[in-house]
Amino acid sequence: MVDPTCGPLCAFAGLPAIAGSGDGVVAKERDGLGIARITARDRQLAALERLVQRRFHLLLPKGARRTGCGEVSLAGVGPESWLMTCENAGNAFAIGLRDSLGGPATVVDLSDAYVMLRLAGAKVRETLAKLVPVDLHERSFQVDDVAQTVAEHMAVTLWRLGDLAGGEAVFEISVGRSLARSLHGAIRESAAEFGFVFEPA
Amino acid sequence: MRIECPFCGERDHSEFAYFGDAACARPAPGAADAQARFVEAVYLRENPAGAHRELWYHEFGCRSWLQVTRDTRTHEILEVRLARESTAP
Amino acid sequence: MRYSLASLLRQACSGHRGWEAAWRDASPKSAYEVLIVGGGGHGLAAAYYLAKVHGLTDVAVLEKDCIGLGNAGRNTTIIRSNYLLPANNPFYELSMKLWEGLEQELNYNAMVSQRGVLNLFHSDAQRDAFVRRGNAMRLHGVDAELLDARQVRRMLPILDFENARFPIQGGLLQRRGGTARHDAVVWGYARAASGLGVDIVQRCEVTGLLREGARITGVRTTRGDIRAAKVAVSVAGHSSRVAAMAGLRLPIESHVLQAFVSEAIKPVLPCVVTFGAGHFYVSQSDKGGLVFGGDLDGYNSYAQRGNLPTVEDVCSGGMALMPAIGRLRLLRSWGGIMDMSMDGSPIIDRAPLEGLYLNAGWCYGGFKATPAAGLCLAHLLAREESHELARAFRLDRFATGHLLDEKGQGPQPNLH
Amino acid sequence: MSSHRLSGEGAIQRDRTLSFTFDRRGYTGHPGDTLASALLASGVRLLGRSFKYHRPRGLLSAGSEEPNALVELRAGARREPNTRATMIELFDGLTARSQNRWPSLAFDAGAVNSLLSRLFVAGFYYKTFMWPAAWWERLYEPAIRRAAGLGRASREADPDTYEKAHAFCDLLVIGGGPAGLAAALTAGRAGARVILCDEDFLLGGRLNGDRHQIGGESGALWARRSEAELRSLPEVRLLTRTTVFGVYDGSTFAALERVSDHVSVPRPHQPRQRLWKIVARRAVLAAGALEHPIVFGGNDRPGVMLASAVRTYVNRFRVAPGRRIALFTACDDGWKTAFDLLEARIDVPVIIDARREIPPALRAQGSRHGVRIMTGAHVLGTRGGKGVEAIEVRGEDGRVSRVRADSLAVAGGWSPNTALSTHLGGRPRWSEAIGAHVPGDLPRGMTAVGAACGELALAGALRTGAAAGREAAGSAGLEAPLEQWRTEEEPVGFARRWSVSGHRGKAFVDYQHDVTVEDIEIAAREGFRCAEHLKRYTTLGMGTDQGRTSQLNGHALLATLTQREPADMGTICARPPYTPVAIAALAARARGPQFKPCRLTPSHRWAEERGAVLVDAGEWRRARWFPLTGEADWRSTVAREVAGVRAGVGICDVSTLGKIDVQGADAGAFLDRIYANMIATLPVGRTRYGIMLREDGIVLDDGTVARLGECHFLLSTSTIHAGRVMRHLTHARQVLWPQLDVQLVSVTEQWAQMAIAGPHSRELLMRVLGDAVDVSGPRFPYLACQEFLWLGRPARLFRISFSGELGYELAVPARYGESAVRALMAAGGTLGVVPYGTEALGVMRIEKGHAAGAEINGTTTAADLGLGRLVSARKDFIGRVLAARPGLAAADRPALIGLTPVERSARLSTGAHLLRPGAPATLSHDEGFISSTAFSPTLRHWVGLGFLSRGRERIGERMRAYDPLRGEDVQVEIAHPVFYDPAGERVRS
Ligand SMILES: Cc1cc2nc3c(=O)[nH]c(=O)nc-3n(C[C@H](O)[C@H](O)[C@H](O)COP(=O)(O)OP(=O)(O)OC[C@H]3O[C@@H](n4cnc5c(N)ncnc54)[C@H](O)[C@@H]3O)c2cc1C
Ligand SMILES: NC(=O)c1ccc[n+]([C@@H]2O[C@H](COP(=O)([O-])OP(=O)(O)OC[C@H]3O[C@@H](n4cnc5c(N)ncnc54)[C@H](O)[C@@H]3O)[C@@H](O)[C@H]2O)c1
Ligand SMILES: Cc1cc2nc3c(=O)[nH]c(=O)nc-3n(C[C@H](O)[C@H](O)[C@H](O)COP(=O)(O)O)c2cc1C
Ligand SMILES: [Zn+2]
Repeated sequence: MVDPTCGPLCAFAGLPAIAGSGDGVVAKERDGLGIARITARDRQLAALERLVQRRFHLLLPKGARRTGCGEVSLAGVGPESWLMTCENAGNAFAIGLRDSLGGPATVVDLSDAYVMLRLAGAKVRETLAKLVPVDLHERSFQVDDVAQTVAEHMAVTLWRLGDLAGGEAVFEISVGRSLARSLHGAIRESAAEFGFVFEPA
Repeated sequence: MRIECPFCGERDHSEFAYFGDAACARPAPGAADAQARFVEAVYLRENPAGAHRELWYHEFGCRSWLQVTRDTRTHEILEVRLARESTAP
Repeated sequence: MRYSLASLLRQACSGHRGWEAAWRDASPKSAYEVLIVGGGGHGLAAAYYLAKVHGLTDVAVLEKDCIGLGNAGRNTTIIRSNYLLPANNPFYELSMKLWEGLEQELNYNAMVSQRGVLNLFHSDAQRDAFVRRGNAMRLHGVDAELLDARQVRRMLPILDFENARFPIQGGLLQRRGGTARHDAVVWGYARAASGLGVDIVQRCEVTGLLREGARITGVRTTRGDIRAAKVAVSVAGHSSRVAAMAGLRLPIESHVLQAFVSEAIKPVLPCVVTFGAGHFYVSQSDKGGLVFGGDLDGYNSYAQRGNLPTVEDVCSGGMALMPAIGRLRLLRSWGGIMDMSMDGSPIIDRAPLEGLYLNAGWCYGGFKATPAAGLCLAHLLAREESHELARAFRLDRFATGHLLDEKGQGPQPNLH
Repeated sequence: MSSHRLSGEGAIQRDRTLSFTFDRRGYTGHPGDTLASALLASGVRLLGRSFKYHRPRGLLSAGSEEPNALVELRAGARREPNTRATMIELFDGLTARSQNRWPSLAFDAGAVNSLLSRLFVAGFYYKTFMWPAAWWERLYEPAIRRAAGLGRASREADPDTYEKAHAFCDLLVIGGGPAGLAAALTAGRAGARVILCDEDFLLGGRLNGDRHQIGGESGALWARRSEAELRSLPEVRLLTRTTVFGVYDGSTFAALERVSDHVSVPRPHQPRQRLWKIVARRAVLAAGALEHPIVFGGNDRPGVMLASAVRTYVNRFRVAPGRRIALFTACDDGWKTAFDLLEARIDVPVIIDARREIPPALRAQGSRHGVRIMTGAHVLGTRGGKGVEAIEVRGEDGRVSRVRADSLAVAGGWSPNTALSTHLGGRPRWSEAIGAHVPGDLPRGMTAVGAACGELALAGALRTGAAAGREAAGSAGLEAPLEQWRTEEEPVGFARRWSVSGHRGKAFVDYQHDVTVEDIEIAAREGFRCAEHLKRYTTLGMGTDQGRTSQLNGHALLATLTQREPADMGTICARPPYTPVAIAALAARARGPQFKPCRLTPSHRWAEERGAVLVDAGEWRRARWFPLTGEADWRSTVAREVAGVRAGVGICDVSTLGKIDVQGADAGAFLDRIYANMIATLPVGRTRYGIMLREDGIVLDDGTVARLGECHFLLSTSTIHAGRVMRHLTHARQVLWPQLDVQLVSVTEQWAQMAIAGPHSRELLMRVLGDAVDVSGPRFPYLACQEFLWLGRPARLFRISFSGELGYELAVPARYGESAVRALMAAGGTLGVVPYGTEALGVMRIEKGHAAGAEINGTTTAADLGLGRLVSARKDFIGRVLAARPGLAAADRPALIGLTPVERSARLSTGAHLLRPGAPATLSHDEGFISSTAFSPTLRHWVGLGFLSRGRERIGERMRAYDPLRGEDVQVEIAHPVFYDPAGERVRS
């Protein structure tokens, strides 16, 4: 019998790993993340805030910002709503969160709902500028800023991580799993003139 | 047109879905003349040339419903609030 | 002066010095029997039929600007009668019949061109909906044909049959559909109406309605008050504004629709085509430009211009359908303000105030209705009862639930 | 071929030679040339034929306002009609052809039209071609269409790629002439984020065409140095070859960058063009001014050229447009042309100034060169074949003389380039000071500077530019010192002179559309007296140049004819695009397969591997059926799949259905308001079918509601309506009832969901799920649902069925969807498991009489669909009140019915209408229609669903299914819509 857990299966499997020449943009698949959406229940925001701080030593970010501590990060994606991620935790993350935050918040597992790419390289901003209608200038879109927006008709979530040692900016972009191939294509073709390298998980 | 979403910041209106007049509140369903009031709320429109309070849904952003006041002659946006926070008319 | 090749030749010999004004640029009298507010195609056609069919010539058409610069002067000129609903189909077919004899009737070449209107489909569900519609047309004696992909290809090899995201499966063709030269329709009706004694008053904006109790007795305008026994409002896009002068709210929102024309090229497109998998429809004007359009911009507006996302959306629809037009250039884009009614169908009816009549809610489809709307509005004004083919276009249908929703989108005008 | 290339410095690189062809003949030019300048340098000045009369035409201008010199550039799939020779940057191997002529440019048969020009006046076709009516489509119109049009579009798909890019800045500078450069330098030096666009490939504007001095160096050099400095500023982006073509709301600008148009084929991965969408806090309109010609007889003959263009060809391209060039001017600026020509040792036989009085300095300078000067004089006409050979001049004394010249430079005066100031509805204002329109109300945040705002002289351009740059920096919170540059004084006097009375021969106002003075006279006579009517009646200003060089003249003429002032005429509103833009550039990547994104199901790869035939369902791509080798056609495949399910077990990926997670203390109460049926009473662990209405009482969607916990529900929606339902719910949640404790999250993408249907489905699930969940009948009855862990991962099982068989839907996290299908297939091998696609799904749902998209079509009520019993009378919900309107509650509305063919072998066709047998086939006898049909492999005949007036009362009646479109006419019997297992025993087994 085939093992139904033989996955996790890469949503990007089989897609071209390079386009153009060079490495103006390097995209790395982020896999194994536990992703949960937590939404404060009616009038429970303060309680949720306290709980998150106690459990994760994190302040719930206000607005479209992101914060992280260790393996865990929290990104504001709507009024009183956050995406929480945890490295290498998979679906278990949300299950655990439901136990810890389930009182003041609704916790929904979205680990499989999104695929995520980490984008770096000298031309990452030029490439993203072809895709998202958001000002990515370093002063306008700062480290840990979050934007939910649209790229070629696809709803995407974008955030900026800390710069690399050399000062190069790093972004992560996620999209609904069913659109993995379309997003990969859009980034690949936009980056091709600078050289695109893709590293699957 | 750029709409300043209270949560996401200023975005092009193509990220939003439009829903029309925000002044058309849902009438009390139990009233004796409920049907006439629903007909008014669902179908009749002020359709002003000038400031218009209207609903936009930030579909490609934070999925908030916004109440936007906009001049229909110039498309100038005068005010934006989260619909859930605006005092119901 | 009658227009003909002979009169043209005569004038050519005398340096074209003998041409007269096509219509009288009248100054308003203080009172008329009937006032028509709005000098678009509909208002002028109504005035013409009032005079011609009902012998009523004490009529003025009041236009705030110059005639024909509203939607009549900015639409994509498609005429067709391929409607589904039994309330719509016979009405638009009446219009089509009137188009077919219009030039001779008006002695004005409106360049009515029955080059065919082809609606493409890209899925079985779409095909089924078209078949239902086409059969409804045939039941009313209207021509309709179902084409498969091969037949479409033979007709329009320029479409994308190789590489499309949503491949073309076929189309519903109405051969009698086509286009007409929009400005000429306005001028033709104006000339004919004026010739029968109707006053065409330009630069005369209606700014208020004169009222005695629940009765409308005339209008206030930028050129003074004008009294009338009957006032008909035919101001496409601005119906709510004039209705507001009478304290009425209508089941209408005003929305922008953009239209586009490319640089002129030699003929590539023999008929009108609509893309079924995106927002794009196109025909080629006799001057050579591709005239095309797509979806509404989608928000209430009186600005008569649109925004970039719609431009991009329409052009991508165009490229998806006809990738060979890629290197053709867009020459001009513009917008028009239309009455979008709550069910997508029009209103030709008495208003709740005596003496006030409405011809409104034509959405983006009223050009093709111009002759029939004029005829039916004239009928209502002259006979005090709806024309038999316009009976369903009532104002109270929203209250009674007798909606005329061709597309099934419900009370959200930007989806019709 | 004699070279007209002058010696001396310009902006061309003489050390390199580029070869190109025009009308198949070979020529050469240099980098820095345009096609126009290179042809002119080779002595070619016949470049095209006019629209209507096929008149020979040459260059009028040196810029994007060119009305005449339109050519077909490149060939094959890259053929590009109507391209302005003045805007084509020369590249090696360029090929161009003239257009709208036959058989050749020099001998164009179409020129016979000229003979009939007395007939082809404004409006001629409105007055003719009416008899006989049928001849219009057959004869007249095809002839008119063939004659009209300019170039020929390619018939092949455009092979190049295009892209879009977004940009944001503190200041957008539109135009890189002195005014624009001054603005950019001032703001840029202060650290502002500046984008400067110029449609030219060379920055500097008039500085390249004229001989100016700025701060002691030549204007052209100053432009080069400014450019270099701007390039060094990190926050400044210079976009040359980039036309700002549209101004939109919210300070959004559209610009087109011609990335690769100056090479023969774009490099790999380089787009041909890039559409920039720029959001700018401030914008500076520094688009300069346009010179307009003067209307006189034969003013379209090749050799008649704008005076500023003549200077540009001489100074920038070092080309002599002629050997003997006369000047006809009405302004000081025109004199520069004569002086520059003389400087370049080109003969200037005469300077004709329409003004009686001219500044003494000009006269003195002219005399110094010994040029003949005629003041108060006018050009009446030109003589020659396909080029000017002489001009006819009427002197101040009224005497007409003839001057030999091969070219004539015309300087009618300058009009600010206001186009972009009006895109948002502003209207230009007439300025007596410059005899032209200047920008009126500008879009918020936009300032006009330099010649674009009527500051015609260089000093003013630099000053206004710098001031605007400073203001823009200030608005970004930056301090900018006001730059000052030293320049010479520049005389800018002018006289109002648009056309010449008593002209000889045809006098053209709009060159491209062949609109003549006579046409405007006819229009005036016939009452087309407002600018818009004039335009529409004569087509003045409707060409590819949008009347850039003709509108002012045309309006002034009409004003004169109707005893008005040009100021009273208003203007035609300029609309986007500023210059024509390739349609492909506006679509960019959104074409072909990438027209819309494509959503793939979790089992996509597996389905492809199995050879599934795919189908588009909205954005989704789903498996339609899974053919086996040897199957005759798709119908037999589908029949096998259906039979497989009905007799054994089948698997179908139904992940595309929308899934919405609803939680919160008020979730039940909320859903009671959303659904027409009761939800709050649903027990935990149970699922219920539900319908939701729009507020107008029409059914919006149907689906299932599963109660996973006291405060936790999971809704499913139809694939097509998933987005609309989510919008509907969030609207209800945030706008209608914000006070409820409800949280909504779309989980469509999170879960892969497989339908497992058929009598053996339970057995299959037991094999696969083992003891993760107890699926035995009593423990897991019909409509049960449960969350559980399967091999340590979350999973959900629902006992629901669309097929009418014992059935389940199993949900696993999406990434395991594929492996779950493989596991099910492997485990079901001995059960004969079949994968089935959407087509079999559709057949089975029709057999079961389930309404789907064709029935829930936005016009049907719950009662129409036979679902009236679901609608609760015990509560309020969206749509309840309006559903009670008489029109929606009427008894004679069409109701859902089933149909079978009376002749069992007959097929039913969707879209057929239902008529009583014997009734005439007219609309008034139309009683309904067929919405869905399928061949039922189970019943072995066709079955259909449809709507029939009072249908439920008419079961057993016979009707005609009339489908004239497909030539079918079948007797049908009205049946109950549930054809298969009406008692529903199988789902409960
Ligand atoms: C871009 C676009 C494309 C379209 N394409 C098509 C198509 O292909 N086929 C089709 O059938 N239909 C089409 N339409 C719709 C069609 O143009 C309109 O439905 C129809 O023209 C409306 O009737 P009308 O001609 O009388 O309107 P208009 O020409 O708009 O006439 C109304 C007149 O009323 C005047 N007015 C307004 N207020 C006042 C006042 N207070 N006082 C005096 N006068 C006033 C206006 O100035 C205007 O001239 C399109 C519309 C647009 C905008
Ligand atoms: N003496 C006179 O009567 C007179 C009259 C007119 C102009 N001038 C001269 O003209 C100059 C005025 O300077 P200026 O900077 O205002 O104008 P300019 O004409 O020098 O520069 C305008 C620039 O804008 C560009 N442009 C125009 N529209 C554009 C668009 N939509 N997108 C991108 N680029 C666009 C053009 O390519 C050009 O380079 C001075 O040199 C002045 O001497 C003199
Ligand atoms: C069918 C049709 C064809 C048109 N063709 C042209 C054209 O060839 N050239 C042009 O400049 N404008 C063309 N237009 C657009 C008009 O110039 C004008 O933009 C439109 O009528 C709206 O007016 P406005 O832009 O002044 O508001 C066309 C319009 C229509 C409706
Ligand atoms: Zn938002």
